[in-house]
Amino acid sequence: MLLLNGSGCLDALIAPDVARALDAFVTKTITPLPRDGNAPVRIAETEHGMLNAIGLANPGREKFLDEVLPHLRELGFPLWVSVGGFAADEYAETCAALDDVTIELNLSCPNVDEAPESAAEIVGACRAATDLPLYAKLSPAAWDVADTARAVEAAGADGLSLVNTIRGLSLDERTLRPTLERGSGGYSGPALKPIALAAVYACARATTIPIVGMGGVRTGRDALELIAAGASAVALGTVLFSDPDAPLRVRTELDVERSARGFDSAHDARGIAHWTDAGQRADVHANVL
Amino acid sequence: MLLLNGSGCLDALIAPDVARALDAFVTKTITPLPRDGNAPVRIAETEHGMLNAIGLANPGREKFLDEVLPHLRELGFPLWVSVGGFAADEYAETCAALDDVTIELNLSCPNVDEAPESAAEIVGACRAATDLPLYAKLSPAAWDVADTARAVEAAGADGLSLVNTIRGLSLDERTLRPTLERGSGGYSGPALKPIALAAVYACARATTIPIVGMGGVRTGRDALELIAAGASAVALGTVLFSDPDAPLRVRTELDVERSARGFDSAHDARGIAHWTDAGQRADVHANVL
Amino acid sequence: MKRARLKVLGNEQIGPYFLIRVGCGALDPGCPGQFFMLEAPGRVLPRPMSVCLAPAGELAFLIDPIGPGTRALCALEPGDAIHVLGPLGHGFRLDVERPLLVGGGIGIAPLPFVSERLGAPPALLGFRSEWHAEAAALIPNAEVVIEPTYVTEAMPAGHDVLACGPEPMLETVRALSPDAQLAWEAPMACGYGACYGCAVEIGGELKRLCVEGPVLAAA
Amino acid sequence: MKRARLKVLGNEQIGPYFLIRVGCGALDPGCPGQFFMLEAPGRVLPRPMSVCLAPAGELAFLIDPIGPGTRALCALEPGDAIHVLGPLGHGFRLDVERPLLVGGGIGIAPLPFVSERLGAPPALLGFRSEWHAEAAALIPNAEVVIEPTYVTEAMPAGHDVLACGPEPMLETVRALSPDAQLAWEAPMACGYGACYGCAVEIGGELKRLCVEGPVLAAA
Ligand SMILES: Cc1cc2nc3c(=O)[nH]c(=O)nc-3n(C[C@H](O)[C@H](O)[C@H](O)COP(=O)(O)OP(=O)(O)OC[C@H]3O[C@@H](n4cnc5c(N)ncnc54)[C@H](O)[C@@H]3O)c2cc1C
Ligand SMILES: Cc1cc2nc3c(=O)[nH]c(=O)nc-3n(C[C@H](O)[C@H](O)[C@H](O)COP(=O)(O)OP(=O)(O)OC[C@H]3O[C@@H](n4cnc5c(N)ncnc54)[C@H](O)[C@@H]3O)c2cc1C
Ligand SMILES: Cc1cc2nc3c(=O)[nH]c(=O)nc-3n(C[C@H](O)[C@H](O)[C@H](O)COP(=O)(O)O)c2cc1C
Ligand SMILES: Cc1cc2nc3c(=O)[nH]c(=O)nc-3n(C[C@H](O)[C@H](O)[C@H](O)COP(=O)(O)O)c2cc1C
Ligand code: FES
Ligand code: FES
Repeated sequence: MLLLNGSGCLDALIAPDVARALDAFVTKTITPLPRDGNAPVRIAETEHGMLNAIGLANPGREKFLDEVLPHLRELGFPLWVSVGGFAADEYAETCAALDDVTIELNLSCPNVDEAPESAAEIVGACRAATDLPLYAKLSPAAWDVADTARAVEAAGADGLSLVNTIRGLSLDERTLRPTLERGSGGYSGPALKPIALAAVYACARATTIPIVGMGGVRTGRDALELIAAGASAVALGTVLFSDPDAPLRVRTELDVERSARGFDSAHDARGIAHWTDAGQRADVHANVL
Repeated sequence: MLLLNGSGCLDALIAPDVARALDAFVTKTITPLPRDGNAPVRIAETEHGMLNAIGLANPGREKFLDEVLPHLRELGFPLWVSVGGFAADEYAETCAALDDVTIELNLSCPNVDEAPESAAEIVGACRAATDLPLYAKLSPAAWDVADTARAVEAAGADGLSLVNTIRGLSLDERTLRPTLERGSGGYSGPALKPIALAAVYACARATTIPIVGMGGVRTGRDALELIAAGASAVALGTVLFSDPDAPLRVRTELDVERSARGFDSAHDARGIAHWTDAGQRADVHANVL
Repeated sequence: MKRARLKVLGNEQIGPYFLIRVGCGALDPGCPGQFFMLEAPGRVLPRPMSVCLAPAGELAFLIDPIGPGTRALCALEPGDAIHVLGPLGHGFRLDVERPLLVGGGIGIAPLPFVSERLGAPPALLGFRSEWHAEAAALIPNAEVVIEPTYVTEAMPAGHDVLACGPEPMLETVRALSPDAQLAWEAPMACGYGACYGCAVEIGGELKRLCVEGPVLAAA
Repeated sequence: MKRARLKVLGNEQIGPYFLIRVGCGALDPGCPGQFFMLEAPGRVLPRPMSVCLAPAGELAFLIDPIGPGTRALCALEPGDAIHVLGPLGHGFRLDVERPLLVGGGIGIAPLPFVSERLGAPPALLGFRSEWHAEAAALIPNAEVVIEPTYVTEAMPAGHDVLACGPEPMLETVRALSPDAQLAWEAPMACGYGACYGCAVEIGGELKRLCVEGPVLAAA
């Protein structure tokens, strides 16, 4: 069972020990041009989660390829590169420039103004541009995320990353004006867990490709729930901010949880939320990651 | 400042005293035919909210009009009727049969399988069928809820109800199978508040019609936040389950909060989250309810 | 139906269960078989609990800590306070001639109050273990059976049965004694008819257990 | 950077602030101006706090209860335990010739530790009221000014300034003393470079304050 970080929730160059405790490191989303991101304040805590409006701050494709990626490679662990853009060809160009990594297409950042082109169209363009494994990262802000999942599978995605943040807003307790300079931001953390579980559960029924589950995972039990819903891998996001030791802790807790429930490996628990009373698997057929 | 209940969160015939403490009572969504709703288990608690998959249990249009509505009228308070359906003409027929109520079109129930027709189309059909005030109740599960808000305003909606629940799932702690018989359900309660605030904030900028804000309100402070974001009225949902005295309590707390902040009425605080540094209102122009 | 913030007076462990006593303030204790919604500290929703005992000025609940809500309740200490709503629902009819109380496991919770009101009629209680059976001490005149024996195997005929327990037990009681009164359970968010979450099939239709029950006629 | 669960040893109110002492366990106390991320019980994110004092085996933080996180921290009692991560960021350079410590309000928090390491150099501290100024007792050799007088009006020239305080104060210090060392604040989710939340403009670019700072050269 692979444990990853959520894109944008860890910098392996600054905290290599945290990244090393994961099975692969996922970069912050890289766009064609460098971006400073949104003006501060860019983060805020809510009662049961947090908001961010980082706005895809990143060095841009060229600098990433020339300066960042070589340093990441030196660290020696498997890499996932999160690719962003504002049109299908922008995504595809970045994909074409990559090699020896897994690609996660960020089709779902709530912190930029431009509406995303059709997810399937972007995946199709990227599929034509690379043979690398392609994961489509989807937003839960859709009437039926399983529809999008089916469409990106048909367009050639090798896997799904579920879910990105959903739009939220908080107000300053004194001024009642938005805490974030941008107004709204992406809502993540504990409050997101039921939404993430619903997305993973629905997409595991709708597609046959593996799923990286994320959203509000704090404990091994949370990770096991995403696995039960159909995830083949789990990513840690917000929890890394409060606990950089979470990778090891969650892995240990997951082992305890799954063995207490009689599973020889976390993998054996994959999709059990879909089992029927007869103990057979229902229509889940996600492949192994 | 009007205080309502969220549709489906109160039965005025069973608990008239609770309904009387509100400024108007909103019925559970009425569909053309009677519905038993989904099989139990239909509710579950999560860490920071709850899930429901009631599935629009209701007596159906005829029985509602003949047997329920007359009893509701006897109670003597203003009524909002929540109207549901599975096609624009179904909504429109119910609207045409109503009189002397405000209509809330439920365009956003996550607990039925049928995908909703275009929200604007339904609003348009209902607008042609009635002169009664028409509120469009929208889901936050959209890439940009403000787009839908603009469309329903153009189609003739007199107001917006924001937000309905968003799809979520929880697993039984022992079996790791979905707690709800239906699998996923609508996620409401405290966790929903930042999502509701973001929707109200965005729609207050995008439209000129009044907004009923709801989602995770527990206290007068929560209500004030929705008002600051642009709501002209606030509805209580999940909080009514744990506290049937919430209407009076929230109203009292709201009065204390707003006067401590120097507002002569809650109404004066409407939209202040949109004020610029210069203290002027930005582009919010929602009318008074 | 009233809601008040009540002080916890005591919390005593009985076998695996906890008997929580609260001062009942302005709340009416209701009738045996009725229930209250108890605030479970730190949880979003309250939890339904049958009145177990109602000595003057007090309400007592017998609680099995099986999940997050009941665990939070069982962790209450004297001096804590929780919001309590009730009494709710319809309890047992007490105009019966030859009452027999039948309870299984935590399902015995409403029976001490029934027993008191009916003048200690005979009771038949089933438990999973001797440890669980310690709770039988709350009910006078009780015969206790322990698994693998089930109460329904030891149930004498010719009585007006008032029963509460797990669903399979109630189903068997219903089959054996068609005019029994049975106290059912369902997940409840509100307890007062607002959420439609507690729907159960009653007479072929889904109805709200908190409004129609929790005590229903078997037939 | 290490994370450990540390016991609260003491919590003493000083004016409106609270001095929280924890046993520092395996954590290195770091250098003056560095900070730790403190778990705020019941909150989702930890809160950044400067080391105020670091006697052997202990870490002490001076905290102003201005919001939910700091209120939760100020409510800690001896015997409680919280997770603490650090030391983090870059602190003050201590290789200065004529140090002057300048602090405003809760911005004095890192200065007791600086003062200790520099052998009690002169300090100039500004507060909103006499009550707030009680915290000046933590720093030897300090001159105190109270509003409406500002520290920046009383600041002598010719010193190596090490300053911490509200943003307007730091901006004025920067203007008066171009080679001052200034300790800035920004909302932080992680404190160790993971979230990009703490971006501030440094040399015309948005950079992470938790990585480049919190202490930055004025010019
Ligand atoms: C009218 C009424 C009266 C009641 N009176 C009492 C009472 O007097 N005393 C009392 O202890 N309980 C009583 N109950 C049951 C009690 O309300 C529930 O046990 C409680 O709501 C569970 O909440 P939880 O958060 O602890 O567990 P949940 O999270 O709701 O459930 C936790 C786990 O327990 C399992 N579970 C659910 N119900 C049961 C069960 N009954 N037995 C074993 N496992 C279960 C679930 O599968 C789940 O995995 C009553 C219920 C009703 C409807
Ligand atoms: C590197 C670093 C070191 C720090 N060291 C200390 C320290 O030693 N002691 C200490 O008390 N604090 C220190 N702070 C500040 C402290 O981290 C924040 O005050 C805290 O995170 C606020 O959390 P909260 O949940 O209490 O309030 P929040 O919810 O974050 O803010 C509550 C309210 O306070 C307002 N607010 C925000 N910041 C301030 C402020 N500084 N003053 C007044 N109002 C404000 C906001 O507008 C908001 O309305 C430091 C910050 C940084 C970045
Ligand atoms: C501060 C922050 C920055 C993020 N940046 C990105 C990003 O650049 N690209 C992306 O695909 N997701 C980004 N995310 C989303 C996370 O990868 C993850 O999908 C989301 O936070 C849900 O998981 P969590 O609840 O565990 O945090 C970001 C999240 C946070 C909190
Ligand atoms: C049990 C339950 C039933 C609901 N039924 C309906 C319904 O019939 N029609 C509708 O428009 N919304 C329905 N809702 C949504 C609420 O009206 C409200 O929009 C939502 O719960 C968010 O508010 P809250 O967080 O305060 O509960 C229901 C919500 C709950 C919890
Ligand atoms: S518990 Fe809410 S209607 Fe019965
Ligand atoms: S606080 Fe997270 S990067 Fe600085």
